[in-house]
Amino acid sequence: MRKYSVFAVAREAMRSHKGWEPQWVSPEPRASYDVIIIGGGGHGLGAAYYLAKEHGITNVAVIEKGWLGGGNTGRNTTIIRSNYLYEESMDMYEHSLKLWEGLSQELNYNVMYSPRGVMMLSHNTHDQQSFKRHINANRLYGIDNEWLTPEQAKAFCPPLDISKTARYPINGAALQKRGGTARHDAVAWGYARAASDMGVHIIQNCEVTGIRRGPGGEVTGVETARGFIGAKKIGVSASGHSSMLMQMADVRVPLTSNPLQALVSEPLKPIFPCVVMSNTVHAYISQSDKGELVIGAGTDQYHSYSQTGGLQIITHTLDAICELFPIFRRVKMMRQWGGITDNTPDRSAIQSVTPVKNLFVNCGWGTGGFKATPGSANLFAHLIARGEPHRLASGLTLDRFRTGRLIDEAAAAAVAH
Amino acid sequence: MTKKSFRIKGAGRLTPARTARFTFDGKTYTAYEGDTVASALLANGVHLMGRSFKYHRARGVLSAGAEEPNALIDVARDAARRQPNVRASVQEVFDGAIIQSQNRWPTLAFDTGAINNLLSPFFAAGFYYKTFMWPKEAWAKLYEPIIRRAAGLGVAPKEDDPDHYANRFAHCDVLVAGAGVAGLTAALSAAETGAEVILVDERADVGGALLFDTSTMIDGKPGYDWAQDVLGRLKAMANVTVLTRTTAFGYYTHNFIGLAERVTDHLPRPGKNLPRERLWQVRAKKVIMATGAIERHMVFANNDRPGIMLASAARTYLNHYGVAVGEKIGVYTAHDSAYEAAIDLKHAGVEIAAIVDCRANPGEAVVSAARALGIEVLTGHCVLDTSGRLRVSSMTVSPNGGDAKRRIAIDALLMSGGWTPSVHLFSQSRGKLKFDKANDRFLPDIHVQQGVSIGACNGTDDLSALLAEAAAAGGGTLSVSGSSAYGWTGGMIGAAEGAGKDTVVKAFVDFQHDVTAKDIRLAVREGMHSIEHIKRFTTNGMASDQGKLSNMHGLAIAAEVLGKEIPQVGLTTFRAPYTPVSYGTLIAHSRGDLFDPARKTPLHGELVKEGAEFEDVGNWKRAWYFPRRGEDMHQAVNRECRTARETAGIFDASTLGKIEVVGPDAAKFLNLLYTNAWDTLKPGKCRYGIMTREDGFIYDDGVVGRLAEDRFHVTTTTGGAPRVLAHMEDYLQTEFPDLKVWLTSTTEQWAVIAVQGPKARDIIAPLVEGLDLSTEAFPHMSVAECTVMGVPARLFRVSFTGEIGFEINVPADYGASVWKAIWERGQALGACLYGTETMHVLRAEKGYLIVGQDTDGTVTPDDAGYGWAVSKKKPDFVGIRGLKRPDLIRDNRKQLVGLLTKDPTEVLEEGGQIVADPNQPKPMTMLGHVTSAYWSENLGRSIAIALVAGGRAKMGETLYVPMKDKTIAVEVTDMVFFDKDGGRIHG
Amino acid sequence: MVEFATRTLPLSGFHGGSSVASLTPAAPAQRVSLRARPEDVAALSAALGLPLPTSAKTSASAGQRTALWLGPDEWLVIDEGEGGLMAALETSGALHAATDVSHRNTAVVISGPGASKTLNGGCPLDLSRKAFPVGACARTLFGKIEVVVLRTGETEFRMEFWRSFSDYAFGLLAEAAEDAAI
Amino acid sequence: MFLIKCPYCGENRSELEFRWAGEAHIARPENIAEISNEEFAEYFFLRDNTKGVAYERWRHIHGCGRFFNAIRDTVSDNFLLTYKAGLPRQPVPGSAPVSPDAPEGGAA
Repeated sequence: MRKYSVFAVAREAMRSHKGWEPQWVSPEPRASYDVIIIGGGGHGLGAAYYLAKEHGITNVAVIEKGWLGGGNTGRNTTIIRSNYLYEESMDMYEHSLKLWEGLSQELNYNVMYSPRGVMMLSHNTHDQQSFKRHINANRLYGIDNEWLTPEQAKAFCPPLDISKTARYPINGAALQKRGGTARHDAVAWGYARAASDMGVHIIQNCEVTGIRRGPGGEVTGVETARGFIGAKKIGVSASGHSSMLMQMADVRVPLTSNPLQALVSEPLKPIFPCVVMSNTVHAYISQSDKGELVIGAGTDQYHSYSQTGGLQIITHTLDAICELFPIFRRVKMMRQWGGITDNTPDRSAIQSVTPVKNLFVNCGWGTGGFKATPGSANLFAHLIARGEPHRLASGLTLDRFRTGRLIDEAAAAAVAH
Repeated sequence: MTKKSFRIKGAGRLTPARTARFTFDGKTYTAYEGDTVASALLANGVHLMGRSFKYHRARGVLSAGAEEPNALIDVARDAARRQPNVRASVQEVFDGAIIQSQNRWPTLAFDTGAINNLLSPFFAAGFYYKTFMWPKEAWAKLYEPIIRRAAGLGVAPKEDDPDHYANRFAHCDVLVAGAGVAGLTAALSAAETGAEVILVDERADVGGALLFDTSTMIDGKPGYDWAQDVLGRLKAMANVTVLTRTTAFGYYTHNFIGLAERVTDHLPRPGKNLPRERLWQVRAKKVIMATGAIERHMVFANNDRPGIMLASAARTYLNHYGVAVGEKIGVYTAHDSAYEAAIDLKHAGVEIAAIVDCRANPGEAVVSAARALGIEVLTGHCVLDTSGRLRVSSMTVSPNGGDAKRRIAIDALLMSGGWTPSVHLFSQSRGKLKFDKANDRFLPDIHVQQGVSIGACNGTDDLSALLAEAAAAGGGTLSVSGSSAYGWTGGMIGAAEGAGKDTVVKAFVDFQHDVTAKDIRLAVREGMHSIEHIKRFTTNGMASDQGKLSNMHGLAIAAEVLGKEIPQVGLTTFRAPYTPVSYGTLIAHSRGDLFDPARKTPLHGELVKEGAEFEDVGNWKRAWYFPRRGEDMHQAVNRECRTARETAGIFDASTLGKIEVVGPDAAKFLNLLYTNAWDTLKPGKCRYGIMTREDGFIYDDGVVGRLAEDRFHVTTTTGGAPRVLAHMEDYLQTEFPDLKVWLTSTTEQWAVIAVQGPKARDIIAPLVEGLDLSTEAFPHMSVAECTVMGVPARLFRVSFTGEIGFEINVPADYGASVWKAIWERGQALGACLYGTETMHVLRAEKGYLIVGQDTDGTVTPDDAGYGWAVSKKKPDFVGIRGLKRPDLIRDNRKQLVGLLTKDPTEVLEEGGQIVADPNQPKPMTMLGHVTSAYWSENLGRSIAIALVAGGRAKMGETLYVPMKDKTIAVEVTDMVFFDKDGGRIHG
Repeated sequence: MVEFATRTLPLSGFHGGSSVASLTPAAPAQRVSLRARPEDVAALSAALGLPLPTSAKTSASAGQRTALWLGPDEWLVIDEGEGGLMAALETSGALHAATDVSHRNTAVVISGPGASKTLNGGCPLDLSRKAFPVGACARTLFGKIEVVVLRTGETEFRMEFWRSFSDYAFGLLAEAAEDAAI
Repeated sequence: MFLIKCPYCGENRSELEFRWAGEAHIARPENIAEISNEEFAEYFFLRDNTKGVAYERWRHIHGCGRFFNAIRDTVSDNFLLTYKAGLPRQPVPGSAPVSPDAPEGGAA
């Protein structure tokens, strides 16, 4: 793999960039692999990368029905944070955040991780109680998260309206300074490039249509648009489509796929220095490096695979944004789009062995999948390689729906995002 | 420089008598009424209107419509009414408009950012993924801020927008998007059948291509005149709504269309009553898409200099606005339509330097017509390059594949690569496109909603066919005839000769984002083979014009490099909105007081008079505390707490959810929905109930009073009222539909006044008729219907304070009056008013829980210490099975307990985490958290409630709450801190 | 020494509208939420003195009483006269659930040529005369609140809503009435 | 924003008036107190999440208030049929009738 650097770019600039190689190769599929990962998003590509890098398993294929990063990886609003409440969540998201911090160097690919701070607004006593519960838990767990007064919040994010006359005045905020954003496409591409370099096969435009099982019930491979491909182990990491894939192996999972919409404004000069979230009024906003205000909306209420949603979801989100930031009323929405989120009953992810031997699943990330990408990928690789979960992901198993040991971030925080 | 006008006498449709003055970058210009900013600047000889995103290249206006990528301006009426990123080709001039250019410093003509243009070899597509990684911290601290400053276009508004916006829901039989030839014909055809028709067009004027196309005749009239006639007829019909300056920006599911109507942005002094814009949310039975086509540019070296524009744009500026875009104009085309621009300009007296046509055999008619006017036509030629710093000054022309170069001086260059059907709305409707290979275009194939595409957006080029198609789409019997002077042929997509395969020149595909043909090639070389990857890697089509001009070119170049057919490479998804829409428009009325309803109780006015501070609880405004002069919150709450226990306190409890459960099976139903048993409750009595969901966790709680065998008055938490009713309805309608019981929300029927404290009975007794209030006759947990101040009331003997307490329910309109009377009596007896904060403290002193504060959706009744409320005898209730799951019955679950700080003056923080060993290393093992913590004035010390793992087995143990700056030692206790034997409540 | 309580109406002091739609708070009325099964409709109708409507989106009036179909087993019965609804229903002998909601709801009368446009400022229903003739009624939304809309005349509607939403309802109606006049 | 035909109101109304209520024909077990942990998880948590033609519940919460069932294609979001609560699983319009021994939902 040709190393990326300022010198490489300068050298190529001298010769019209004719020397760059493909970032990943797309070879003909082999007859079989040690591991097949279904789903070429950040989680799947990352898992393949860590299988190769940390577990020495390089006979791996990532099979993607469309184009790499074309699912939620390329459709989300790129918020990264780890200030969750429950230990299972803190373990996963903090592991992930630590990997984000060195990911560009690790992959030799600038994923533009930008720890500009994620600020969650508190509007009432209930929010305050909840946020302080998070802050205290985070602090004792070694995760940064601090309480800000309204004035401190305003200083951190000048466009914020902290007037007492607002419909829902702000009575404080929780700030995770290490939280921030990253460039979503780059994560998929960076992992693809690094995995490809270690021998992982990346197979796009190849829909999986079946999972084949052996006499002992164990998986033996996948039926695809390009024929049967054998596999000793299969990891499903297909977000909104996980239910369908798991059903191919007769496994039911507790998921509902909902549309989730987002939108961006036209590009503006820097005006918004951080990420701001408000669960009470349902608003999530940051500004991209290109200058667009990136705004996450809520999920549509129904289950759907259409990747579209209703205008009322968008207008409701913008109501809230403009209530918090009245100066944005004359800013214009440039583009809106939708993704398919896979939501579990407790709004926490599933990373688990399954009743089918050698079939593993990583799903249910809901609206929080992007921030988990490196951590989830890293621990999913461990699960596939070892056949049992890593300590940091041991609470995320399917079994919790039988025992009742849920990780209910939604119940504890009203909305998980 | 002399001030020179490029207005052509006799050309255009604007009236010289009506003028408007505006400034552009501080300089004052005069426009005609009806001018766009672009046409007015062009009339004044100004072409330089913007700078590009990445390289800061000088740019002029490229188009005369919504597809404009270059001439983005900042438009202001005053300091607060300013909007960035407005297209100069769309914004109409109004008198007093303050227009500024963007993305330049210090001036548009001298922009230091243009250094990026010199460094552009370094800034190839995706370069930022490959560098800026060292040292590790530098991305966020150094590189990113620099990139962010350089990026972005306009400057965000700095003040709150003082304008208002409106919303209108509408239904119609037929919505026609686009009022060109096809749209007007279809609308008239539909209207004549009596259908309700809404016709929209984004421009100020109808006509579409007829605005520039002066050679088309319809029904024997010049096209534009015909359009005006049709408009007049449509406007006269009661079943037709014509909306101009209105963009159909999104085609959503089930024929739902979003329209943005611009109401005032063209007016010099809009009336205060006018909304700036109006959002229309239209549900149409049928949508007729007559959205036309957009002319493409040619992709060749330095095709972006000011003065280079689309041929149809130049023709619009001439024929509609009466402006010549230059004095010596070149044309570079692959399509016949550009000839007509040259011919019109020539007729207007403008010199045409040459028409360069990359085709060997263009349409004969246009070529002969041009040559007949003495215009030089170079077929089989290309434009290799252009020159000129802030305005194009020459083009270099060569025969295709030849070496001979000829430099021709020009001051404007018109381009046409042919026409791209506007299938945006169709595609948003999720219709399937097909590729028309003969014409290099995507056309609507399968409409999946109730819609139809007609005219240019449907690839219908022939005028007669178009008119017939449009009339038929309208569903009427209308017959319209028309003729065009020339039939058009030609068109190309992808890189033209001058941006050939191996060149490194800047041949722009996407103007705003500075994406060149070589960037697309680089993306493919780097392994980006999907069009979505190419788009994302190069940012082609992601600028504010959303690829209206660039998408097809980008696709063609990628296909060529990949050696694939265009449909194999794919097409990027068209997303709403068609053109950007102001947030204010989408929000419409939902701002300030109308953002979210603030619910106020019937007593609100009285509470305000008494100086209450309010807090938001869900949508409700609740009285929080009642400070007296000079008191802070702490002092007020201490006084209220003390007074309530010493004398009495009066509290507005109206927000408490109330559900009337009526019917012979009412008790049976409640048995199923609550963990408690209800059939044993006698009429006239109340019981505290806990509701769990099927999973066994506490969902809500409240006091339920039985008024009669078949009538219960159920109360819920304030925030839980709507969801509890929905939860009950769900079970009643779908699981227990045979039960004879009905539910009605009565939350707002009653004003509820709680009077609590030793003197509570004395305060209310004189106001109550028909009821013996003595403890013997009306003990704790009783309910009765009676009369209070002459109105029928429901009186509850309940307490959330541990004191003797009554909750008086009177019909809401009487609430204020009864409240005043009670408060008058209360004051005389030394009582106080109290708010939610005191309510919280008093209940905590008694260890009463608040669902949602002390519980969080993971707490069972037993965890909360309410195991007694779960019936052991009932065969079924919602939650019965969930409660038996392994994790819900394991040891060491978190249980609600009391906490007392070792230092009685220390008040714990709600949300504080509890540990056994404060000195353990991080990550610490946390046992639980503080759910409630207050200063108890009545106890003279702090109190707290907490969820602690195995808490009930830890009574008396010392645990710790480590805070940021100190560690607080606490003792685990039971939850009742005050009046432990509970004698006062029966007093 | 019992003093008598007086009424304070949630919309007292509210008035407004525009040249095309006047907004007037409706007078206080007795209202009952009535629930019953189909087999009991006849007896209840007789008791009320008006035929309870059984078709969606319809209402029936007699004298100062109006019954609005809200659902297949649900009516909102409004009496603008002497009241007595609960007592009347009691005499029916039929199985039903009646709950007094006189004070829960309040109402505004929207009147004038722009009345339907005013409502459509926040209401997603098709209020054209064809789809929503005089006498038509429906529970629906107005902006962010639930309302019941009854068409009382060619250019007149009554909008019922819960009293705590008065400020919001009137505020949005006022803006929409203004916009309808443009 | 969907347009949904309420089977009780008999006409199409805006999605704004409706609340989605999960998959249809998942009956609450009659002997719920007796079922196993696995069966409880199956009943309460596990869902088909069908891509394609799905059965679901809606409630016309801001209209007539009734819960009802719908058959909707979750890829196109088109409603194929809506029908009253309590009716058994209806055949997909245009498809062969459901065989009598096909698994039935309960009252739900």
